[in-house]
Amino acid sequence: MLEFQFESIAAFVEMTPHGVYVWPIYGLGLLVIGGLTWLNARQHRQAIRMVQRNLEREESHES
Amino acid sequence: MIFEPAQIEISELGCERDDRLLFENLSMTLESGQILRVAGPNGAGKTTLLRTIAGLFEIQEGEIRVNRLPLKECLDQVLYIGHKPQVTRDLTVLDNLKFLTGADEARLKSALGDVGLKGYHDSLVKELSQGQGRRCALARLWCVEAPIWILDEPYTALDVEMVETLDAQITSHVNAGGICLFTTHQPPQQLDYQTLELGHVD
Amino acid sequence: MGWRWFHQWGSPRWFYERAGRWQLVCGWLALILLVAGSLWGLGFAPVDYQQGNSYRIIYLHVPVAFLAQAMYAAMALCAVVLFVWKMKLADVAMQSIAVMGFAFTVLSLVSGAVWGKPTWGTYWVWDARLTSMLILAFLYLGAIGLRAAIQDPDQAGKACGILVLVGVVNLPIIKYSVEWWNTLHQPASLKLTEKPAMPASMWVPLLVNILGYYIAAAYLVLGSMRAIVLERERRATWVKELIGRA
Amino acid sequence: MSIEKRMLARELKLIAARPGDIFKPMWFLMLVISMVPLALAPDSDLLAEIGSAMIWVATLLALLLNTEHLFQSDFSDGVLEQWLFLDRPLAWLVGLKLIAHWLFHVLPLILITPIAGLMLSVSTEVLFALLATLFVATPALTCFSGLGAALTLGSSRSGILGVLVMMPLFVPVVILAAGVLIRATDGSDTLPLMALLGAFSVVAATLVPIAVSAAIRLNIGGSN
Repeated sequence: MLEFQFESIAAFVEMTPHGVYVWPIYGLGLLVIGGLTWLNARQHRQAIRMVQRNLEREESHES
Repeated sequence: MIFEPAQIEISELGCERDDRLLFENLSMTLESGQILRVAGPNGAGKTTLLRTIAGLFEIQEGEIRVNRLPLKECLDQVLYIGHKPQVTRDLTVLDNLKFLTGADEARLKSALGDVGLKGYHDSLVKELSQGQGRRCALARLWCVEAPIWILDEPYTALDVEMVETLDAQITSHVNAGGICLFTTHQPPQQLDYQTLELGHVD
Repeated sequence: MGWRWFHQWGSPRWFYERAGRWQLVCGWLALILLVAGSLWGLGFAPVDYQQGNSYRIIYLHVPVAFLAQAMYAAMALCAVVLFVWKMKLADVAMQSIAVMGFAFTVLSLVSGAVWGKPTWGTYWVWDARLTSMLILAFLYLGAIGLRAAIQDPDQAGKACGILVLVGVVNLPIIKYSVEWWNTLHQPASLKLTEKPAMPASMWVPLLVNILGYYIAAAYLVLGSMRAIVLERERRATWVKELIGRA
Repeated sequence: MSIEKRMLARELKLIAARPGDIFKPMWFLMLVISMVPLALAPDSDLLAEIGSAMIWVATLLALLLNTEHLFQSDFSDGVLEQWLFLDRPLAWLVGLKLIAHWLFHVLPLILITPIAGLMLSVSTEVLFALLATLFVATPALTCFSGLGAALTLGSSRSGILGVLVMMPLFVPVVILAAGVLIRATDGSDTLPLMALLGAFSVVAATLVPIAVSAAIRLNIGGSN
């Protein structure tokens, strides 16, 4: 069942004649999932920074 | 006319807007014959409280019962006048009131006379001045039979004479067994009211 | 105050702390499954005798298309929870799922189109599935746009909830009508039908990837929900304590 | 006077006060229809073939155009919130408003489509089918676009968002109507599809006002 279907890595990449279609799609999938992960992380960082700024402001008010 | 004895029971009402706590654990009972002025600085939640009691805002916490029934079932007993004009500019004074009150023409015309808009019934609201528009909205107080009045800033844009007329109407309403809640920035001279101060919750 | 207490799911703090761990688990699990499933599908699954290697796109396309539809249903479920139990976390979930669901819908549209090129010789046909997927993308966009247009987050959430509920009732009607329309207009030869008999060596990696993408979606939604919870609760004491300590 | 009569009377008076509200969508419809031969070709066979579909789409757009602000002025005047104190369920009042809107604003639009049909050389049989589909389908379309209008009430920068949000939901209606028109062109039986379209319209007209009233209540709860 687990037998590599291509003769070489080059043939795997080429995937004649459909490599041009297959690989970019997987690249795009990676890009979407990676991009969303990055966006989430950024939003999270921004939220933390916002809370920190608020805390600093409150401290400077109290002192 | 005389109203059946009415009662508004507010228990542990709480409200938060835009992450700000406006009021919390607000409990009180209003009975027939009572006038309550809701006071407090701008942004203290006066309008929010009135609109909550009028059933326009969903209650966030607590409960409001009118004559022991949930507020939602008693909205036809409420007359609410808010900041917005509550009249349609492209309709005549009479058509506006007809739609909102369902009262007959004779009664509406006499109400218009009471608020000093005699002879204006055929005018379009957009032809009236701001004060006259306000009077048109207030004319409903003379032709609707709802025991509970909730008036948000009713004195805005009124002249001294109209203020007196309004005070007299509110007094006769509560004497007939009604309840009146209102907000205002200038405390009225001729009313016998209690005050609820908002804006001290922390 | 503000968040109505409704067992643990009503507590944003509880969610925020737990979700961090879940997210980590989901992330790694998804990574392993997706790398395994994709490599398996790309390199080890046998070549399709009709479509050649281009069929290998299904290892991405099919899971993503499943997800695109499932996530709309999940969003509707969140809307029900929001209206019935007034649980604000459901609204946060709705907001996250809308964005992720849209992304997956676009991904499935694009992968479908690219698959279509070698298979049918054209990027786009008005096939029933493609068309209803396109409509689904518009429905997601509506949910995102409506939320963006309303300032107050609570109100935006409820408006979105109404829209999503109306949408989910309509979705099957839209699907059936599009299918019917398609048979009305299109010669059947262009219909996209999977061959029913797929050997295990082809569908096992597909199953792995379906699971992988579902878990990846959970990972993404959890991550985005955590960020939104933090943002919305920024004035709450627990947030200040948590971040002040760090 | 009952609340129902008051609603209808008010709507009629508003139309008398702002007659432009009725004519602008018709104007729009005729303009769009005039653009078709200009963009395509003045070939009457070609026009006849696509004419009914063009008219359908143009009517749909015109309908959206005049439903977009269905509740806006009543909402900003504060009249809409007074509906809550009327002795009827809000969904019922919303339904009345939608019926009045359909009668006074959508029906006139349908009634001028035959002129558009003549301009695009649509055959008489297809023209009748077109009128019938519009007649049956527009209640559903009015309800849905009313929902779009209600959902975006509270947002000041919504633009045509209400339209964008609701358009995908029109898909089944458009498809069924197109099916009727195709069958009418073939000369085959259109009745089953018309019945389906009618059923969709009836169900939408019954259920959507509930969603609209929820949306209105929501927006009233958000404004001061």
